[in-house]
Amino acid sequence: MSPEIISSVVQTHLPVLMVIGLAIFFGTIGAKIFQWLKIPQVVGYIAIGVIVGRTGLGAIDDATIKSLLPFNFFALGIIGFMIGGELHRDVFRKYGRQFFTILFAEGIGAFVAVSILVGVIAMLLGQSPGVSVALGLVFGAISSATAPAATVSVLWEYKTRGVLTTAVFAIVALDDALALILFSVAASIAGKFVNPDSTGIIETLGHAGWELVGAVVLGVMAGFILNFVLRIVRDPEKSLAFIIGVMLLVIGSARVFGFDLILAAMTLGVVLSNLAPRRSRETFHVVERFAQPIYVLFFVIAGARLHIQGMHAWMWVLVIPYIIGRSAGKIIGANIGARLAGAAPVLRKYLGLCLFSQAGVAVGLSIIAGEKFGGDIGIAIITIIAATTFVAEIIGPPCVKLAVKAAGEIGLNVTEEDLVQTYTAGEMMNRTCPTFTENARLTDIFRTIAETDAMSYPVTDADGKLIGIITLEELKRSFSAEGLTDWLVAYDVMTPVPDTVTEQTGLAEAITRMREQELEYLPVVAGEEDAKLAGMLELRAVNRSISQEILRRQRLADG
Amino acid sequence: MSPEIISSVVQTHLPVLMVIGLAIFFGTIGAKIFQWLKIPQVVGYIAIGVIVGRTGLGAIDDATIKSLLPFNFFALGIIGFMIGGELHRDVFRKYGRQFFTILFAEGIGAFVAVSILVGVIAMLLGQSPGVSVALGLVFGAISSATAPAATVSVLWEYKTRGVLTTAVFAIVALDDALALILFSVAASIAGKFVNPDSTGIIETLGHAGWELVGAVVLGVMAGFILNFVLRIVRDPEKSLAFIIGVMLLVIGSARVFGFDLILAAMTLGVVLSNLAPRRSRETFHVVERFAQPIYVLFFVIAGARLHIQGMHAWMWVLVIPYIIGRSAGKIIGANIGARLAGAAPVLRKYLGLCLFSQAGVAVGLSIIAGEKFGGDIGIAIITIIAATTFVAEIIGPPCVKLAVKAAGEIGLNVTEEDLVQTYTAGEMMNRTCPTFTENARLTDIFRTIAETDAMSYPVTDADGKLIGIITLEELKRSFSAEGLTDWLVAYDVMTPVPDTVTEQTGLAEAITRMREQELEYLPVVAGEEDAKLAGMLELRAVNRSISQEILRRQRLADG
Amino acid sequence: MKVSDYLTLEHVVLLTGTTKADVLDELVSTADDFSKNITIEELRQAIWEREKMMSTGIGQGLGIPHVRLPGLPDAAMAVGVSQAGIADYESLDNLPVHIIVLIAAPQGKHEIYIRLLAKVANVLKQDDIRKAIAEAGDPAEVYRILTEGKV
Amino acid sequence: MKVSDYLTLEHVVLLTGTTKADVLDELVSTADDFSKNITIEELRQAIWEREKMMSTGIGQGLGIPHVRLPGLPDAAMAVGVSQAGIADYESLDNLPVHIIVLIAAPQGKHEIYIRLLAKVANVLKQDDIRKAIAEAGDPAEVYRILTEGKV
Repeated sequence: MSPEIISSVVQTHLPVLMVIGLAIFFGTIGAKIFQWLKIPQVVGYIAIGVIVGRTGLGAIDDATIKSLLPFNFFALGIIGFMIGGELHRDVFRKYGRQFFTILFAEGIGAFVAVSILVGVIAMLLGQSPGVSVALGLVFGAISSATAPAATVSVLWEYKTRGVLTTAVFAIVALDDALALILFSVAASIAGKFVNPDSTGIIETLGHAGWELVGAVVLGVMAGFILNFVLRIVRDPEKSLAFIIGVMLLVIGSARVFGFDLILAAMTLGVVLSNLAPRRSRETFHVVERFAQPIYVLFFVIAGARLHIQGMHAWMWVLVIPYIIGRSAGKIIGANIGARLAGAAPVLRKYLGLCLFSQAGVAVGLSIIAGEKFGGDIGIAIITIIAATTFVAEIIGPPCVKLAVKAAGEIGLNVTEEDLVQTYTAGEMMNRTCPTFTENARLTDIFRTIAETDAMSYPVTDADGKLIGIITLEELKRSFSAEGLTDWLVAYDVMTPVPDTVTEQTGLAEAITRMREQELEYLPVVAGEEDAKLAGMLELRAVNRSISQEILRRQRLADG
Repeated sequence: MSPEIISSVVQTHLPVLMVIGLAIFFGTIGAKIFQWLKIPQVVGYIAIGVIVGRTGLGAIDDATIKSLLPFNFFALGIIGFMIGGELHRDVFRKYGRQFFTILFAEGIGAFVAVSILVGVIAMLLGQSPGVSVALGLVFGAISSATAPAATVSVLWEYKTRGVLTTAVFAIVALDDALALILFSVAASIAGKFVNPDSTGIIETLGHAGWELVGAVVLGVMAGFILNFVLRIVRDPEKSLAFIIGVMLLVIGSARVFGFDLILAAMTLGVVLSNLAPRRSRETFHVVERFAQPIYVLFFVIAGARLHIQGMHAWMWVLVIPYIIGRSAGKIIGANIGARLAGAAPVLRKYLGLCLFSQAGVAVGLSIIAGEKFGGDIGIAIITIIAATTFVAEIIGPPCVKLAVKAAGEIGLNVTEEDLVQTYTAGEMMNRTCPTFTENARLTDIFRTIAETDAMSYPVTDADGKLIGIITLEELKRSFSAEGLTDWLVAYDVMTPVPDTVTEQTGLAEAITRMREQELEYLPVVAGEEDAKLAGMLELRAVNRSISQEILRRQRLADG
Repeated sequence: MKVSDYLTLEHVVLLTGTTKADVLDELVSTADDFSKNITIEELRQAIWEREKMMSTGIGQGLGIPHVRLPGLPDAAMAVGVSQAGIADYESLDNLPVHIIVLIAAPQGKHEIYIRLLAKVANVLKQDDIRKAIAEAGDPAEVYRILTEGKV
Repeated sequence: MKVSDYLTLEHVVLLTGTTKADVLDELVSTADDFSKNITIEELRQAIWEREKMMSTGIGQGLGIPHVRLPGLPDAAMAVGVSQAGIADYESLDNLPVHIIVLIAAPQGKHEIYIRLLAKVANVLKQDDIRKAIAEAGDPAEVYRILTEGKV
C-alpha cells in the first residue's frame, strides 16, 4: 500500500462507503414506509434513490454512480442467477411453447404499437419521413425489453406462486434476448434511413447473436463447473464464497467479451437448478439471503441514476405516446399470445400488466442508438428513454402487485416458517382434546386413551382449571398397576404442568418453547392469570396442519 | 447513465469484477488445499494473494488494489464488528483487569525488545545515535500492534472456545489502541531526534486520542441506533440490510473523521451484543454468514498487497531482528503480564504465540513514519515493515493454531449441527434397549414398558431379526384390552418397521430421515441386507447426548 | 362397535373337521370375500404364522385365531363351531376347542382390531353363551347369540 | 422392590382414634422424619386434598391414602391398624376400615410410587394376611407380616 494510494483513497473513495451506507440505511427505511402503504418495497428503494440522486438532491453524484457500476453488474448477475433458479426443466416442458408464443406476441405488440405511435407523432412534429420511420423503429425495438429486477423483486416480496408467476419469470428472463434481436434489425434499417453508409443488418444481427449465444455458452460452462465444485464442497457456508466467485467470473467474462450479462447469469442458474434440483435449492437459498443488502443498494442506485432534468418540453410529446403504446402493446400482445397458445385465463388477463418495468437494457440500447444517430436526435433518444424508464420504474412494480393480487397468487409461495408467523396458539390448538377431571379413574383414563389419538391429556379441577397433564410417557409407569385401576385417579398419575401459553401467544413462540423444553404438547389456558384450560397445542398436529396448508397453497398455485 | 460512464467502465472497471471473481474462486481452492495440509485456511487465501499479487504474478495490480480499498475497509469493519460481538459484559467483568495487564505487558514487551534490537543494529550499521534511537522507537511502537483479522479467522475456523480464545479476542481488539498511543509518543520523540521542528508530543497524542475516543463515541452512538432499529425490524433477513447499512455508515464516518475504523466497528459490536445479548446473537449469525465471501476476498487482497521486491540486502538485517524481537517481546511480555495478573496458566504459556499477526495498522503507521522521516530512511521504514508484515502474515496464523491446539481449545465452540456431523448412528444408538421377541406376551410387554424409559421397542423373531416395532402410540390402543393380556403377543400389537439405518449411517442422515418421517426413533440393523437388530436410535436420547456433549465442551472451555 | 358390523351370516359355519389344520381350512375357505387383494392361501399362511408363535387357543374351549393383513379394507370375522371339539388346538388349558372365531384386520386399524378381540373374548367368557353356541347346531342361531351378546 | 425399603418399624402404629380425621392425624404425626422440607401439616393437607377427590378406602377394610410431594427425597410409608375399625372412611364397599397404609412419594419417582401402591394392595388383598394384621395387636408383628408378605 503506497502513500499515493492512501491519500487518493482519502480524497476520492471514502465518500463511497458513506454513500452506500446511507443508501442502504435510508433505502430500507423507504421500503418500510412503502410497505406500510402497501406499495411494493422496491418502489421505496427507487424513490429514496430518486430523492438523493440526480433528479433530487444530487447527493449521489455521477462519479459515485460510476464507481458503483461493477457492483451494479454484480447485483444484476445475482438477479439473473436467481431467476434462472426458478426455471426448472418441467416448466419448459409444460409451458415452453406457451411462454415463447406469449413472449413473441407481447414483445412484437409493444414494438408495433410504439413504432407506429412514435413514427406518426415524429412526422407531425415535422421530422422527415425517413427520420420518423427510423425513430419509430428504434423506440419500438427498445420498448420490447422488460427489466427483470424490479419485476421479480415484487414477486419475491409477496411470495407469489402460480402460472402467472412462472410465466413472468420466464418472460422477463427471455425478452431481453428478443429486444436485442429486434433492436439490431430495427437499428440497421433505421440507420439506412438516416445514414446510408451505416452498419449492415447482417453485421448487427451477428453482433446480437454473439451477445446471446456467447452468454448461453458461458453460462452453461460455468454451470457445469459450479455444479461439480458444489458436489465436493457440501458445507453451504463455504460454498457461498465459491458460488459468488463463479458468478463474478461469469459476470466479468460477459462484460469483457460483450455477452448479455443477465442472460449469462440466468443460464448459470438454469443449468445449476436443473443439474441438481434438490442440492441446488440450498445454494439458491444461501445466495438469496446474501443478496438482500445488495438488492437494496442496487435499487437505490437505480433510482439515483434516473435523470429527468434537462428535458425539453417537446420531448414529453414523445414520452407519453411511448409509455401508452408500450403498455397497451404489451397488454394486448400478451393477451393475443395467450389466446393463440391456449394458455390459462390468468395469463390472458394479467400477464401484460407485469411487463411494464424498464431499465438497464433499454437505457443501454438508447445510448447505442443515440451514438448511431448522433446530434440532437441522438440526445433526444437517450433523454426520452431515460424519462420513460423513470415512469416505468415507478408504475411498473405496483402494476405487478395488482396483477398477481388479481390472479390470487400472493402468499402461495410461503415456507413453513412464514406460515408459523401468521398463526396464534389459539388458532392451532385442539379445542376438543380429551380432558380428564382430577378424580377420573384410571380405568376410564385407559379406555379414553385407547380410543383417542392424543399422546398427552390435560387434567383439570372441577372448575376446569388446568392442574396437570397425563402423558403416555409417565402413564406407562402405571401399566403394571393391576388391581389399582379402580381406585387410582387422574390426580395420582398426572405430572405437573410444564409450561402454558394463552390463545393470543404467537404460534412461533409456542413452538420455540416446546422445542426448548423438549415438549410434544403445550396446554393453552385462558389468560396469563387465568389457568382455565382452553385447549392443547400438539407439536405433531401443528406440523401436520402447517404442511397441509403449504400443500394446499401449492396445489392452488399449480392449478 | 451517460455514454462517458459506459465507456470508462469498459476500460477500467470491468477487470475488477474478473479479479474479484478469480480471487474468490482460487482463494477458496487455496484454502481447501491448506485445509488438507492442516494449515489454517487464511494462510491459503493469503498465499493465493501473494502468488497472483505484487510479489508473484502481478495479476492484481495497484490500480485494482486501490479500487478495492473501500471494500477492504468494509471487510475490516465486519471483522471488528464480529470481534465486538464476542466481548460480552461478563468477559470484561471477569477478566477485564487481567486482560488489560497482559495487553500492556505484551505491547510494551514487543516495544522494548524491538526498540533495543533495532536501535543497536542501526548504530552498528553506522547510523548516528539520534537516528538509531529514533528508528528503534518507531519500529518498537509499530511492533506492538497485532492484526485481528487473520488471528480471529483461525479461532473461527477451528471453532475454539476457552480463556485463551477470549483473551485473544479481547487483546487483538484493543492493542491497536495501545499501538496508536505508543506510536504517537514514540514518533514525537523520534521526530525531535531527527528534526527538532517536528510536531510536538502533545499534538500527536491529541491526534491519537481523537482517533480512539472518536471511534468509541461513534461506535456507541451507532450501536444504540442499530439496537433501536433491530428491536422494531425483527425479520433477520430484512435486518441484514439495515445492519450492513449502519456498519457502512460507521466505517465511512470513521474514515471521514479519521477515527480508528476497527475500534469503531468493534465498539458497535460490543454495544449491540451487550444491549441485547439474546436478540443480537441472531444478528451476528446473519452477518457471519454474509461475510464468508467477503473474508475470502479480503485475505486474498491482503496477500496480493504484500510486496517484498525492491528490498535492499541491508534491510533484511533489520527485518530479522524486528521479527525476533517482536515475537520474543510478545511472548515474554504476555507471560509476565499473565503472571502479574495471576491469570490462568494457558494464558502464560500460549497467549504470546497468538499475537504475531501484523497488517494494516502497522503498515499505515510505517507510512506515517516514512513521511515524517522522509528520504532513504523513510522508504526503508515502509519497506521493512512491509517485509515483516509479509513474514508475520505467513507465520502468524499457524502459530495461533499451535497455541489453541496446545491449550486444548479447538472444537470446543461447536454447534449441535457441527457435532451431529461427527457421529454415526452406531455410536449414538441404544444397544441395550429393551427388545421383545415376536411371541412375548402383552402382560410382559406392559410390565417391561412400565419399568423402562423408552417410548418405542423393537420386536425381533427368534433369530434376532427386526420384524416390527412396538410404539406407545399404537400400544395404547390395547389399554382397553382387559382379558387379552395373557394371550396377545408382541406380534399382535407391533407396527411395521418404518425405516432402518445401519451402524455406519451418519447420524446427520439418520436424524434427517427421522424428521422427514416424523419418527421419534429409528431401529439400527446390522447391514443393508441384514435385518439383525443392532440397537435403537432414539431422537430424544440423541438430542440429550448432543446437548450434554456441547455442555461438556463448554464447561471444559469455560474452566 | 358391534360384532354385527364385522360378521355376516355366511361366515358362520358348523365345522366338520377334527384337526386344527382341517377346521382352520374350513373357516378360511369362507373368507374368499374378505378382500380382492388377498387370496385364501395368503390368509391361511398368515394365520399359521401367527399360530406358530403362540396358539390362539385361549382356554375354555375357545380359539381366536387373529391376523393383521395390510391389503384388507376393513376388519372381518368368521366363526366356526365344532360340537366334537378340536383336541390338537393346543389350548392354554389343554382342553379341546369348540368355538373358533377368526378375526382379520387391516394394518392401520389397530384400535378396532383390539376392541373386536376384546369384545369377542368378553362375550365368550360367559359360560352360558359359550354353552349355547357350542350346542346351537344352526349357524343362524350362533350368529344371533354372538351378535346380540346374549343367549 | 421390597416394602421394607420404604417402611420402618417406627411408622407402624396401633390406632386409637375412631374417625378418619383422627386416625389420619395419628398416622401423619409419625411422619415427621419423612423429610426436612415438608412439615406434618403440609403432608396432612396433601392427603386430605387427595381424599376429597375420591376416598382411598378401597374396600375389604383397607385404606391406602397416598400423595405425591415434590419435596420428598424418596418414597415413604406409614401403617396404622385399628381393631375397632373406622366407619366414616368412605370405603368403596362401605365397610369400616381396619388397616390404613399411608404412601407418600416424590414427584419424579412415579414408577416406585405405582409399584409400591400395587405391592401393598396385592399383599393386603390376601384375606389371611389382612386378618393377621388386623388382629396382631403389636406393631412389630404388623411390620413383619407386611414386609415379609406372609402370615
